[in-house]
Amino acid sequence: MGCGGFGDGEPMRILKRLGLLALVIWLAASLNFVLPRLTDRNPIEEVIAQAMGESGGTMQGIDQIVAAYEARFGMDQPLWKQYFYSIWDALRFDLGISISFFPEKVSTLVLEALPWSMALLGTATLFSFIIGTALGAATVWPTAPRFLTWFVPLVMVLAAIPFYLIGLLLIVIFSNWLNWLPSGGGYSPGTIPGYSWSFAWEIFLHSLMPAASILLASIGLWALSMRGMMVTVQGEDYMVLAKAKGLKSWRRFWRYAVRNAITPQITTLVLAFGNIVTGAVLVERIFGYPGLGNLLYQAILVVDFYLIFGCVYLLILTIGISLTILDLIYPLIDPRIRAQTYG
Amino acid sequence: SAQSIKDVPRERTLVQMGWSQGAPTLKTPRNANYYNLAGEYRNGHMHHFEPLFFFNNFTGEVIPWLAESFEMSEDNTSVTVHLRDGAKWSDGEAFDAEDVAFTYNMLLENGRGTGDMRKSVEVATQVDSVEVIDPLTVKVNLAGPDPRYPFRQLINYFGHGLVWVPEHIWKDVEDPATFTWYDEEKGWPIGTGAWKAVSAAPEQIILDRRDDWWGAEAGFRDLPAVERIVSIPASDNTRMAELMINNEADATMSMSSPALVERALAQNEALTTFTGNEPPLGNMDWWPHALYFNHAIEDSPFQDKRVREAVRFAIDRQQIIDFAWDGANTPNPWPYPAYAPLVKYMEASEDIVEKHRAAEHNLDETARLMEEAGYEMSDDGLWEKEGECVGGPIETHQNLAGIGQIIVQQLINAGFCAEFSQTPESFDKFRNGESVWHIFGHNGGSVFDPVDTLRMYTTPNVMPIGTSTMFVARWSHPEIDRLVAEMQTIPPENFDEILPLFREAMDIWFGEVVEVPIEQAYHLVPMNTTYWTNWPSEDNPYTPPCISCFISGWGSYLPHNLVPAQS
Amino acid sequence: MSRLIATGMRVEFFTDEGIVRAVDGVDFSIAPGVRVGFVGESGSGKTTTALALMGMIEPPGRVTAGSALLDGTDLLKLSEDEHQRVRLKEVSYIPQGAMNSLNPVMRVADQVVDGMTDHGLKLSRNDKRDRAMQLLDKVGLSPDVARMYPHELSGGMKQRACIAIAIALGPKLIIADEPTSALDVITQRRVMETLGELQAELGASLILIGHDMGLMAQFVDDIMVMRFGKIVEQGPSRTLFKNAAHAYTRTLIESVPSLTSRVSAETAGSAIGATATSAPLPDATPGMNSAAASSASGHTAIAESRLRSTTHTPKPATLRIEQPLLELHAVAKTYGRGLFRGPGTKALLPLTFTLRGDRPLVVSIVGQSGSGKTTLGALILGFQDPTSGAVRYRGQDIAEFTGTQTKAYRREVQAVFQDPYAAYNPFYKVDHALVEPLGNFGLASGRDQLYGAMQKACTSVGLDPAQTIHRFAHQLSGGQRQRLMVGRAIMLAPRLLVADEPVSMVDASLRSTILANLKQMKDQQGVSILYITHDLATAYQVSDYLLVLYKGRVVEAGEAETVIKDPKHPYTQLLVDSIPWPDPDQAWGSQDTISHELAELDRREAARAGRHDATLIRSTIEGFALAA
Amino acid sequence: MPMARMLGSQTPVTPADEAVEQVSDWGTRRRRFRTVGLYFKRNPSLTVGLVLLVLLALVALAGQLVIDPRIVNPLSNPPKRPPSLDFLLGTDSQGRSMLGILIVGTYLTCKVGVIAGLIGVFLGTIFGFLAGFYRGWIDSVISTITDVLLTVPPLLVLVVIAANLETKLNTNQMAIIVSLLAWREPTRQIRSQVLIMREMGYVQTARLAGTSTLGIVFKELMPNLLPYLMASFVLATATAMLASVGLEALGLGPQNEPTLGMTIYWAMYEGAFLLGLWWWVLTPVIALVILFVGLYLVSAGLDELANPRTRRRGA
Ligand SMILES: Nc1ncnc2c1ncn2[C@@H]1O[C@H](COP(=O)(O)OP(=O)(O)OP(=O)(O)O)[C@@H](O)[C@H]1O
Ligand SMILES: Nc1ncnc2c1ncn2[C@@H]1O[C@H](COP(=O)(O)OP(=O)(O)OP(=O)(O)O)[C@@H](O)[C@H]1O
Ligand SMILES: [Mg+2]
Ligand SMILES: [Mg+2]
Repeated sequence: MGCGGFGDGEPMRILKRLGLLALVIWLAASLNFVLPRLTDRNPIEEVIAQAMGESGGTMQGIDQIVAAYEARFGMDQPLWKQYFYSIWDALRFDLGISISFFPEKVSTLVLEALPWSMALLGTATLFSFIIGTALGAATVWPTAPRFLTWFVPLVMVLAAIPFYLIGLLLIVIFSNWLNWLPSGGGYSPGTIPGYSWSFAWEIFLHSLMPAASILLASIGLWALSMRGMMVTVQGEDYMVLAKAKGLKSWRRFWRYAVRNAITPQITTLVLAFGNIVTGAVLVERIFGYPGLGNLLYQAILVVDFYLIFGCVYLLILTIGISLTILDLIYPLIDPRIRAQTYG
Repeated sequence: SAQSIKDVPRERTLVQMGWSQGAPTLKTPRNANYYNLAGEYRNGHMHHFEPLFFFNNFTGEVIPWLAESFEMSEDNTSVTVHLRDGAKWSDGEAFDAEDVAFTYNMLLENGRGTGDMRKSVEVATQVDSVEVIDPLTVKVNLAGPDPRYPFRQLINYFGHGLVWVPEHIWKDVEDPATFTWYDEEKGWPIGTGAWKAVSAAPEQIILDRRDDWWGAEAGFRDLPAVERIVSIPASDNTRMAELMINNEADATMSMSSPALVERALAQNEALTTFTGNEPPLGNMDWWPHALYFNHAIEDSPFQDKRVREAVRFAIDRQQIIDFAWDGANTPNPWPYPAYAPLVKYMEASEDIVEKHRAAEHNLDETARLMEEAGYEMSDDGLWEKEGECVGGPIETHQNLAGIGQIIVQQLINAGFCAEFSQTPESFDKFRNGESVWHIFGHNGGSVFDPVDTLRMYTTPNVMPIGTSTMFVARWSHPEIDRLVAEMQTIPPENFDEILPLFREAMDIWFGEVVEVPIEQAYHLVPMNTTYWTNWPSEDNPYTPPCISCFISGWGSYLPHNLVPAQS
Repeated sequence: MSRLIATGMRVEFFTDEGIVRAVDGVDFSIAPGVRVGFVGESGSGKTTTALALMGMIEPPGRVTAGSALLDGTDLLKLSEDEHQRVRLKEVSYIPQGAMNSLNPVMRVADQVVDGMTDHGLKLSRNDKRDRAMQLLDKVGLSPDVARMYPHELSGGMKQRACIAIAIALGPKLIIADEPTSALDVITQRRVMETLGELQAELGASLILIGHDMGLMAQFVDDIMVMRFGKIVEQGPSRTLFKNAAHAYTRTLIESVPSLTSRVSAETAGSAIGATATSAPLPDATPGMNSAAASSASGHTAIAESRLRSTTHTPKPATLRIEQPLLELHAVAKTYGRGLFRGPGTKALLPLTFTLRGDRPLVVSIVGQSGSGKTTLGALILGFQDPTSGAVRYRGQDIAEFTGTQTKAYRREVQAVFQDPYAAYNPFYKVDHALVEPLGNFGLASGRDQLYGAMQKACTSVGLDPAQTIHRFAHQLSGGQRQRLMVGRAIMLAPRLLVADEPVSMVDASLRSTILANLKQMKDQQGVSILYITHDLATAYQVSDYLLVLYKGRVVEAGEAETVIKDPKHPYTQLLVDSIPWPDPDQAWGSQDTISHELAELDRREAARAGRHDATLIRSTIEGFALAA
Repeated sequence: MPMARMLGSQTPVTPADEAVEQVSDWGTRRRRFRTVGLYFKRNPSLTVGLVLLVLLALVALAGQLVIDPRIVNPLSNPPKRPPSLDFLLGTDSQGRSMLGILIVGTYLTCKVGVIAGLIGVFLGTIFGFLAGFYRGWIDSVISTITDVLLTVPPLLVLVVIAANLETKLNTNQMAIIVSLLAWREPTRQIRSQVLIMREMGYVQTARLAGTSTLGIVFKELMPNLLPYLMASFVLATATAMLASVGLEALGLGPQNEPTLGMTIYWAMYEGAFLLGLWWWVLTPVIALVILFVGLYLVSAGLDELANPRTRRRGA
């Protein structure tokens, strides 16, 4: 048994957690190095065969070309060496060059797609978290408005429908019938990107439907799990005292009930934010939205080792770091969680 | 540089779609190097470049562009090309024989060496050397006699033809295979085309008309009316349809759902297609679809010709077309597209199809053949020998999933244990010979005479399993080797000379049941007449309507011909 | 003129088992500025009455009849919004489960002031802090507490925080539901003084619900005695204490233990016999046949029979018998404060003692609220790891127990927790708390055995099993929950029992029964008991040895007789001096206000600056050795 | 409520007598039935939810006995027929009967979803509880593994597995793959709550009762998280189904089985929305909606179990 939470145990605890973070990053990087290679596919050959095939070529000399490119990418090296270099490069944030987008740098590709994903999924996730959590909490709140009793099941109905279907439906309604919103894309064809209000408005308009479809479909899920926690919390004695104190309903709701029920939701939120960097392939595809999900998808389709690794590395860092922070601040989110040293 | 981009009204802008393989982004927007293997030239950058000749595959007409003419030597071992006077690169340098020779030599060197540039190996196998005769004349010495050589590398259509690079810049490029040829600061890429990129991102590439385009200056052609081309990612069928319905785009990439095209036409009256509102709502493409057997797998049940024939009888082409095309396609027992020059050959050989009953659907025949081959019908309704059924996953090309499912079901109904398979790996699997049977098209086949398709069934083009190839039957025949060798020496226009050879080869081909051709391929490309008219159509078939479908083909030819709908 | 007039109040709970009429036609009235005490049997409906006045009877319970006019407004008929405005501002409430009633994720200060903000007080940040500190100071909590979270407070500290909340807005009526059940008498006195002052200042009325007849005698003007949901007797406290009319009231007053004579178990038992809920002593061990029980005359026989009846626990092989039962070696505990929050709290300074266990003893631990009593218990039970030192059970460090050893240890060492509100799993009905250990320790199996054991457990603490075991914890009154936990401990007949304020919520008559039962268990079954309490009188009555804890340190120790009759340490002196006597005419402590005296004590302690005197060991006793 | 009021005002209450009569049935089967029965009576949403789920199960299981299973094959019907007497729910563009898909597809998809949801929540619960409760090295190990696996994109796993399978993926394999990934989030979420719950008073009571650590985890803590676990189950099922639908939509699913996901994929692929073939999309969606609403209602109906205080009405 450890030394139950010394004031001076803190730095040690943080250090240990950081150590674990390093371990997670290393293990995850290794795993994601190995996984694509388990497919036994050769992305270089695939890309080249594709390129040559499309040009009506006869694939003469393809082996030679493949070999030349393999050398370029260091794929002729023994696997352990490749592994070593991958990890070493990753440490230096040098993610190398993409095979399928050769000779584009992985980092360029990722950084180009990242803002789109962050803007779309970041806001959609945040909003669906807020709305869903509030709704879910409110459904089991005794004095909540009546309409919630049928509204939340309705939201659940939406959660049952895959969000890409909702997306398609939105397009048919708002774009094809009503012609209110553009059917997709990051901005309208021909618009020249720039730092202007009109461009920001464009982006906003274009992100409305994809965001709405994610929002509509995920609110119910957030609501559901929040609801579950709220039920438990409502039985607590502090809710009785809160009432006896004559607190306003909103304060009892937010500061007492929701505040106590929210820890697992926050965990989920952190995970969801981590997942922003994997993007939402299907939404991106349906709305022609240029995010990371699609990039990763394209990378996976041809098992572009380097691009996969680049995308996943971003994921590793976001998930690893955000979970570490989360672990460290759990005692702040809920002080009952004892700040304990591991081991 | 974003600030310096001028405003162009929508009615002078052409919004077209670039190749994106279903993705919502353009591939490699900042890579305009056609010869880079991962570079995607069809994303919009093709408008920078012009070929020596275009080709009208519908009429067989060769359209001179950067060049005025070519002639083949008597013995078919060299071609002399006469370039047009006054052609210029966008930086003002003249486009001349040196540039053509430089491009050739670069490819020859690469093709003989690492071979990691697009088409370099192909060029190196077909070309021996290049001579600059004078600034406007260049002579290409071939590796052997080949009357069709111009149609392989000098004339641009479908996947054929080369893209020229300016010697004065590329001579300093260290590694042309990885060179990206894009730099807004330096004004790269430098092409001869009438449009030039002003901005390139995965979301769109914007190309503006150069008012100093050489063609107008030299009096070759008027300046095109299209002042700006915006190339956006095509994404998938549904999205293409939506963009068209909402007037957000002027032309699509090739769509694979006739129903969706029909729907789009119904929703937006301004839309039209190559065949107007009539089926098949598109133009015929060069790769008729077929069910292939992989002949290289030695223990495959399809090594037995009777089994292959049983499969052929099991296929009901009309039903496929009824389901997948609402009837708007033509059953096709041939491995050829029905282009006028080829139709002549096929019409003259109908009797061979009859003889081999190659177009017939007859399940009784299937049963007879299977029993003959020693199979028995199991309780599950499958043909079995020693407990093994005949079939396995049919790897299907992504554009052919629609017919794929139907073919699979027909085969299942006929007693074959077929499984539908369309995964990201499918293409790779059958290219590498890892699948038993697959659904694909005759990519790289004939357009104007039968040789190119028949070449697919010659010994040099049969790749061992594990080596990637587009000729996925992996089948050859010594007689066909011989016949093709003979045909290759005959100029394509000599129909009478080629026909008997063709008939002989096809007799063997049908007799051996090499594969089961299914249907014609169509490019379904809705075009929007709100801003632009004079789109290519059946009545005015000046070029295929799909602007970005082809790896080397027409590219900028179509925009040159567009006429504004609103003045 | 009356401030509150309640007539015919009736509250019913509609349960699966039928309707429970918790309050059955209660009438009373309270004049402004008057302190009224509600006493009565545990489960008699005191809390329910209070909740009804607060408008906080939750479905499936309902106020089915009656009215309660507060200055003319009927509290029972207010809408939820109106009620919200009335609560805290007009009527404030200190819940019985105060220890479990603070929001675990908010700092104490915020919980003190948020009620004010919600009643329209606009306070700046600094105002808020100052107000909170002032209020906390009034209930004897240090300013540090303001920044702490509830789980960092001791039971009594939490209770005081709740009191601070209740007095924040100077209401017309304060309902205090056992507000001092976890407070040592000194703190209790101080808090009650504060309440009294405030009430006098505001002219507020006060309802004090409680079981402490001494406190009642000292503090309230009128007393209402409740039983079975009815008020059986009411009147001025002086009259009531002098000549009570109702038999139950008399029992209540008579059964209050005093420091004059130590009552034997037998007398207590017979005294209780007169009350309605007679509490027969349980048979020694569930599952043991009665012949063995009646023939049992010494602990050898008991031990034997226990071994017989519980064949696989405890295993003598895993725990060495020849070693002392419990040893503490310089055990100390410092609580950390988590991330970047300053130094920790020294809850317990190094403490060393040995409890041999061959001779059963009741060792009482009394002391200041927050002095580390619960912490000590938790250390012994292994729920907290000592910061330094070691706890040994039968010679082995409990931190190094293996799985089977832990189980054997659990079998032999039981506890009653200070807070009966937190002790039950809300998911289960309360029978779960009894069935679990019976099953785990193999004490009983099958419906009949289990039910029999539970029945005994209930009756040993005066509970009706039929009305208890089918309920969820929240359907029981505070005292009922507490009693059931004690009953559970008795049922399990351990070797060592750590009882943390086990009878703080139980009325006087039951209290003596239960203590007598505990004592009997000790004598008959050789159970040693660590009795943590603030009730010096009961400590005096039942304990063999007494430790006085002050600021994490044992300041004085000795036999109960010696220490209480003749306290030597100033803190002990103050403690004994502060005992409220169940006689309205006997003054409560000296004339000085308690805060003054406490301050004096603290100043003297501080003057010694960390240099502690050795424990005053007044006398020793066989079987228990305390290091000075 | 009216009924309760009547009781309250008319029945003279004699708690002791009544209780004595009932006490004898503690722990008997009759008592348990009664408790369960009353529970259902008080919580109609549980009943409604269960009815929906049973209905769906009936359609999926019994339906398979009624219909000819071949009607879900392409070519078995004329294509693109709207719902009519001949084609009850219409047909898709390949000639599959949507009625057949409702039956077979629901079965297949629920199989994947429910298997994955169950395995996911089961593993997630176990790991989450162990990590949160034991803390120490167990926590470090579980959390580290979870964190590492959280970084693996499901798509990648699928591609890897698809590449290594000899035959085409079937729904059972799909279920296992999806469930192998479905436990990661629940583990993390549940752990975070257990970190709080382990400090609860009743945990100490249970420890005193000699309840083993596993016992505490499963008997004491888990029931209190029941609504949350139920929600997690619904979530995991949803995620699993949507993931499988999503993976199918990328061509990585069991393509030869008419799951709801494949149906949606084909509908999307063919642009059923634009084409106005609403029945094609609606059929799978209705099945999903019934499943979800059913699960939701069941989870709502379990509230009182986890928190008896939420009980609102008298029996
Ligand atoms: N988990 C904790 N974290 C930090 N401090 C704590 C914690 N638990 C107790 N303390 C502090 O330790 C001290 C002793 O607490 P303990 O609960 O042992 O007191 P106690 O003697 O039982 O008091 P009471 O009679 O009021 O219950 C108090 O000052 C309290 O604030
Ligand atoms: N929610 C409930 N459901 C059913 N019965 C209840 C409920 N709450 C309280 N009771 C019962 O009502 C009676 C009165 O309880 P109450 O809490 O008012 O007692 P009390 O007088 O405060 O007792 P104590 O002194 O033990 O706190 C008790 O018998 C109790 O079991
Ligand atoms: Mg009470
Ligand atoms: Mg305490």
